Amino acid sequence: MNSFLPWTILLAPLISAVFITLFALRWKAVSSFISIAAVLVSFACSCLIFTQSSIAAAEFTWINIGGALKVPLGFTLDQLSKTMLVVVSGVGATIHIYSLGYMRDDEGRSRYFAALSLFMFAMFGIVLANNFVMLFIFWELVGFTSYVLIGHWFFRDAAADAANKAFITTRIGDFGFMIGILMVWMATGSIVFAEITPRMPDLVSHPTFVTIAALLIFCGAVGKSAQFPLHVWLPDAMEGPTPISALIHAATMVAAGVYMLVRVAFVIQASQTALLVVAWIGTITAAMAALIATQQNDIKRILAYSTLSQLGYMVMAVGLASNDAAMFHLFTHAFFKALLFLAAGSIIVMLHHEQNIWKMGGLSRKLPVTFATFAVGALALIGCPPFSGFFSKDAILALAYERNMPIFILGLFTAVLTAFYVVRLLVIVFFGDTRSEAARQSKESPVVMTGPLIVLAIFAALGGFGFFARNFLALPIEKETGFFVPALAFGALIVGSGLAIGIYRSRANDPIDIEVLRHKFYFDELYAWLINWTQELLARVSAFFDRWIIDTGAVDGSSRGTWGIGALLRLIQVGNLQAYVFLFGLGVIAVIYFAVFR
Amino acid sequence: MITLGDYLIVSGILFVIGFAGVMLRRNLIIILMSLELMLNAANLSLVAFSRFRVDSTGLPNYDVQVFVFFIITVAAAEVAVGLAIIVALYRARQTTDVKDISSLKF
Amino acid sequence: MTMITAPELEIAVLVLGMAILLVEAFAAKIDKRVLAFVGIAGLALVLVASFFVTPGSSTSQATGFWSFYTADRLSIFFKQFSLVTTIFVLILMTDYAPVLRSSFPGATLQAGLGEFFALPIFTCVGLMYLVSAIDFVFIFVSLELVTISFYVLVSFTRRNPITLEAGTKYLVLSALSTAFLVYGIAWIFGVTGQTNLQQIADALANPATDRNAALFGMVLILVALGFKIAAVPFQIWVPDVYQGAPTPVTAYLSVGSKAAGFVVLLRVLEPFLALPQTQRLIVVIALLTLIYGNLAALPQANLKRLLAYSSIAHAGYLLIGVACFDASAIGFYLVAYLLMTLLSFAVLIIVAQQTGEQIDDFDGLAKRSPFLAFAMLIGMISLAGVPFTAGFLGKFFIFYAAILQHQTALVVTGVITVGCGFYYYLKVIRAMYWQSSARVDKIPVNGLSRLAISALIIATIWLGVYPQPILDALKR
Amino acid sequence: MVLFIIFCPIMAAILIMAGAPARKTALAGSILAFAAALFLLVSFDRVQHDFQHVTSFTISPEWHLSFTTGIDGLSLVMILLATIVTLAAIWFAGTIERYESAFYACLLFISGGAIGAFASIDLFFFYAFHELALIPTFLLIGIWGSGNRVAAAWKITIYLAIGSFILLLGLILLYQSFPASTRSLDIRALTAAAALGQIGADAQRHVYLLLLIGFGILISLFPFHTWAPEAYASAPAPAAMLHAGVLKKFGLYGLLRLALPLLPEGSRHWAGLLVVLLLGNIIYVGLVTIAQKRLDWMLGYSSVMHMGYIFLGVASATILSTTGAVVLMFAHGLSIALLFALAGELRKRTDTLVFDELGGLAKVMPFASLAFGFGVFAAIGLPGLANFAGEIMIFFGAFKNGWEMDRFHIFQIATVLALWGVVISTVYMLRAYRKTFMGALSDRWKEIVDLRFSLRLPIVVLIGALLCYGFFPQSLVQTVAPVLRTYLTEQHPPSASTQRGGNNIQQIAWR
Repeated sequence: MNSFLPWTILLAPLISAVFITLFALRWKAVSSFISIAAVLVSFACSCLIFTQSSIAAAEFTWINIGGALKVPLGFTLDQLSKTMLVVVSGVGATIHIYSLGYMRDDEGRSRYFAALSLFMFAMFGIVLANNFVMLFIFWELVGFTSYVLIGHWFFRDAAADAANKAFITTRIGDFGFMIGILMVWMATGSIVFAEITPRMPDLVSHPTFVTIAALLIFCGAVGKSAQFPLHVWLPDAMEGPTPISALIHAATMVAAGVYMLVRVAFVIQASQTALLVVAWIGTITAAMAALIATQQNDIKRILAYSTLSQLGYMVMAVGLASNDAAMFHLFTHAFFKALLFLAAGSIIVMLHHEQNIWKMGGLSRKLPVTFATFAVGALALIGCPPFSGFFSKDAILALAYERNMPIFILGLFTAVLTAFYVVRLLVIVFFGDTRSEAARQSKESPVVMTGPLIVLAIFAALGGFGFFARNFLALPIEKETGFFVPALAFGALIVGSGLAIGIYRSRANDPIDIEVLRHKFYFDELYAWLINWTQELLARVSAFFDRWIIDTGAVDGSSRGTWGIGALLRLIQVGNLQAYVFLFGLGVIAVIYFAVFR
Repeated sequence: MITLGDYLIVSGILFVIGFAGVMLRRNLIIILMSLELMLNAANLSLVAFSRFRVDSTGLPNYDVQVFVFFIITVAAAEVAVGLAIIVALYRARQTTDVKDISSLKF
Repeated sequence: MTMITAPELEIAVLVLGMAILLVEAFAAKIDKRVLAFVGIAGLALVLVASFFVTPGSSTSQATGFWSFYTADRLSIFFKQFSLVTTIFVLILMTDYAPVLRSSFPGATLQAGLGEFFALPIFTCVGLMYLVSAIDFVFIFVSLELVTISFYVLVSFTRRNPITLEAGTKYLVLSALSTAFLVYGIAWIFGVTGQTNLQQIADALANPATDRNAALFGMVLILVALGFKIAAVPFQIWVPDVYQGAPTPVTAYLSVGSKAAGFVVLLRVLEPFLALPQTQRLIVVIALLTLIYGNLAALPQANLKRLLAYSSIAHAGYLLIGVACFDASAIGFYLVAYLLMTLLSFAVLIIVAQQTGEQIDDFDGLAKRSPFLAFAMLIGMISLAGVPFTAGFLGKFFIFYAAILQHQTALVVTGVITVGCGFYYYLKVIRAMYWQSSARVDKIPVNGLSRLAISALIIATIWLGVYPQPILDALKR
Repeated sequence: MVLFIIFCPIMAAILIMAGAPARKTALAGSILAFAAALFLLVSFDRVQHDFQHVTSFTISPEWHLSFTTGIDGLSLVMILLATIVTLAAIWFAGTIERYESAFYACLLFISGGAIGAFASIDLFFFYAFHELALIPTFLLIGIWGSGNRVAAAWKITIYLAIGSFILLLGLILLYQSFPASTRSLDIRALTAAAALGQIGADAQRHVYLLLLIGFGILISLFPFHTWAPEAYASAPAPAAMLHAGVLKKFGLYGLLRLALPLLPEGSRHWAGLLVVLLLGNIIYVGLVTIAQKRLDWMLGYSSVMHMGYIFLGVASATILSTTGAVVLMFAHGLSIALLFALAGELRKRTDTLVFDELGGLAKVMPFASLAFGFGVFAAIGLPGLANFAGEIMIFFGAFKNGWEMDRFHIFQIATVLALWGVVISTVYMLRAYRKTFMGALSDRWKEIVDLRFSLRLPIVVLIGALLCYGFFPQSLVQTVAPVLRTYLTEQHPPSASTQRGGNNIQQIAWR
């Protein structure tokens, strides 16, 4: 039965965005309420769909050239997408409401909410897409809204640069993604997931082809989910408003890469090599980001690197061919990371946009609700039982233990680091002395901000339990590893947190200074150098070539040359009659010679 | 016996002398005379050709000999106009030397 | 209605010229411009009459007068062409009359004006005879009729040293070319024993004929005709004479004399087409003419001189047509050339009286006289070859013929030189529209000129869109 | 109706020259033309792939020359583009201080010429109408231009004049390469004759090369592109809008209209060369664009670069890629017009377009920055804007051309590089946007005001069209694809009919 619900979910935010852009840019309050109403409608519809077992929706033909290509805008409505819808719209709704408080005094509130609505539209599109091109369309739109929102405070140079960096970096990933799509399309003749799946077995005779195609598709996820080596944009993206960091750069959009990988797992899993590469990329990202996080001082950046690290876990899970584990972690991560960011946002606003953790301290007394919710999120993040993160991370580690020992060891190491930097953050921000005037004068946030925090905290705490999560996801099957892996994980947690507490208790500055981590492994510098010496150099050489060789040299040169010859030729016209007669005679002789004697 | 070739050679030499006069002499009157010489060289060839090309009736082609009279007439007209121009030039510039009339150039 | 025969047209024009000359001589009191109007009206009458002439077919068996004179379609067409040209030149001359007066200081107000209006009519007769001439004798005589009247016209403003210089140069060089013409005729007669073109062709078909000697004669004739049409390497007189001559005479030289030259060239070359050297020679001359005319025009700053170089350039395009021996392409091109050249000269005459002949003198013309600026714009873009003007179609037909004959070198050079053409013609447009000038007073245009210029504009565009009437008239 | 659209702008121009109030007449003319185009769009019969609304006036029977106009799907789309951009450009022009009437007349002549070229079925008028724009462009840049206007005006005029004469040679050669009995200037007759294989392979190669160079110069195909950025940088905004948005599409339209059905062998033969050149457009010019330091030059180069994608669509000659090419032509016309319009307004306000001097303008010009953002993201192929639909069809079509498992051929490599070009265009477009509209606002620009309301309307029209066809490209596809399909299938009438059957889809797709 065709239902209007999927279309409603998709279009409600779009309508809101269009309406705000066209009519309500001046009325900030109106636009924020329209936007919130739209997301609530979508949330309600998502919940409705979630309860219905079989549902379908009408298809819209976007492009159809008979026989050559048909691109429908149609929906995949399985358990996976339904869950994702609920998570996205749920987290989205809380963040919309939170934004009401956070963006209270912002000039560009209407623009913010329009972009937020547009983001919801695009994100729903990704979740619902039933084919590669539609996925790509919304994939790009999500990137666009991310660009707009990161650059919300466009007049700050850092924000503007970060927005560009984010968009361009993900575009590089999309470059591969598109080639991958094209290859899969050529090989199977279709772009619709449901039609490709049965044709994949035909491709076993082309293992290299499948590997390349799978890895190229994975490139898209590398860009969007900020995996190594395209991870550099995500920390910078923290220049955007904090709710955006929570929604887009923690809970939903960056997770879209993982969602996409799960969605197209039939391609990835067709190649063992590809899987291995994916797993290792995830692992490297997880470990590297965790290492960097230990030496950061900006509260949002620490959280951003933790996001990277957790995304690494998810990608690792995909690479280990367990979609369930990846989705489970995505699910729990969405809640606790949104929570962490929102709590951090609460702190930042109350401290008048102070983000340096060394200027905070002792905030557990000033901001009790924020502290409590932040702590819940942090515990979930480090995988402390019984918070949600424990279950999902344990599932991934157990998987790794079973399938790939080096990855497991690195995963465990990352877990230690995670515990270390999160506890470091907690200790520095919430305990000890208050280290700045702003921190001393701060007070608790309004209820419009703490409300969403509490809601999310509940989910972050409970999200991992089977009785809750099973309603949403096919949970990964518990392995026979028994208590060994959880025990190790718990051990890692203890070691990490113990170290952090030991080192950072009542410190006013960082006792550890590891240059390479503080500089994020010099990735930005490396890329800047690379870009400068490849693209920029090429660009400058080409521009020089174009301006001086082709344009001035060839084009102007030939015109000037012609002019010059003309100027010489007219000198023949010397004005003396007898010279003319002489030339006339020469001409006669030449003509006679040419006509008669040759 | 004087052959056609001899006439043609003389005519050619006259033509070249005329051309050389036009090219080398500075005085416009003499240039005009040299031009007449060239025309008359051509006339000589015409008459010679006419005289030596005898058709079936044994008579030369008199058409061309009449043509020579045309040429002479036209040449006279040319000289008349030419002299008038030279006189006008002399009045205006007090010169008949070609090297003085080269203000139009390039 | 009685039929009019072709020779009656020339006789009528001749009588007209005589009458005007007589009136001029004996009626000293009248406004001499009336003579021009009478001339224009008379020529217009003859023009109308010419449409009632039935073209006869030229046959080799023709005897008597008809062995000199043909009244085929081509000749009728070019008689009309000559008449139209002369009418417009007379109109230009009435505009030029004030300049003429100023160059006769101390003389009476109207000194010389009568002859100035009468001479073109005699030239016209010469042109009309020339296009009909199919015998070297007749060609020579009518050519000289044209040339000698041009001697007078070119140096007409005889107090002006520049004009005299032009006149002298034209006199000497033209006489020189005449000498070559006669010498060439002599040789051809010597080889073939004929002066009639058709009979020459028959004689050349005879293998006993000495080809090289005939070719030698042909080349000498080509020199003389090349002089008339301004083909390189015999173009040398053109810039100086065009610049120095009174402007209407320049226009006449550049249109009438050149058109007649091309008709004769076509007729003269026809017997020699069987010789492969002929086409090769024409191709080379065409190439040189194209390159020289267009390139040397690039740095010009004097508009009149620029038009002289442009005249050489157009001779190049026409020579492409000659190399492909496409008479109707040449015919159309000449018509287009007539329209656009006369248009340009008409504007030049009016503007030059106010400011000067330099391109700079056209600065800001669009402000001072939008009408003249627009007319010049049309003239220039037509000369450059922009579609929807006659000039473009002319080039189109020429290039069409060249491509059909696989004349790659001509085509390539043609395209490059068209690019050059755009540069120097647009220089004039640039001056008129881009630049601004200190002078802002309006430039007056009298009614007759306005009418003539409008007619030329309309005809230029009309033929650019609908060329069929000319194509029909040129069909043999 | 078609005649009405062609002569609306031209008559308006003539009226203006005759002394009618310039702006009002121009607006009336362009609105009428736009309305008529919309009417044609609505009344167009999408099932029939032949020309519709044909009117014909014979001019020369012996040359088979007649003034014949009509529209099929392809020309309809182009006419729609032309009328939209004309309307926007005229509307945007506003008050002109010097020679106002001449300014509007020039714009209208360009527009009328472009529409005429798109609507002409006769080869001669197809060519001639396009040239109508040459002199107006010269005047527009020369009189009302800015920057290095003198050099720019000369370069564009001479370059395009030479290009169009090369094109003319190509067209003449094309005409002559048919046997004398079927020679005609009527494109329909030529197409029918070509479908019977009346034009030899050798002739096709020669003609195609000439057409490629001739059209290539008009489209600014690498390496004949250097006139474009300079001219667009100097031209007044409405002229740049019309020229880059509409006129440049003429060459591509010509390739689709002529090369595709008439010269399949020629296009196969030169495909390799064309691919190399178009990659020059995409990659090389893309890199050059990155290095630009001024907004107007950047836009000029970007428009050159984007031609590469359309060329890719034309070169690979699949139904998918050619349809994509048409869609992209349409979309690019709108988006580049939008960008040039805004850049022109910016120049009016700041008197400079050097990136280093600008910055933060979104603060004072929110509407302009939003609109410019639309243009920027359209240019880099953001879904939802029409450019993306075109690009994706081109990529799919080109990638399919000559596909073999396990091996990349020239078109696959070209597609991959073209996709990298998307990254390049992202880099320069976003950088330009960043430097112009984002960042800190300098004190110099504090007083700048945003676009006034009347100027916002044409912008909204352009963005609206981009969005409309971005979301619903199928309506364009439906209009265009049938025509292109006949062009692409007519080449092998015998083989297509014998192999028709289960493999039908593959058959069409693989050509």
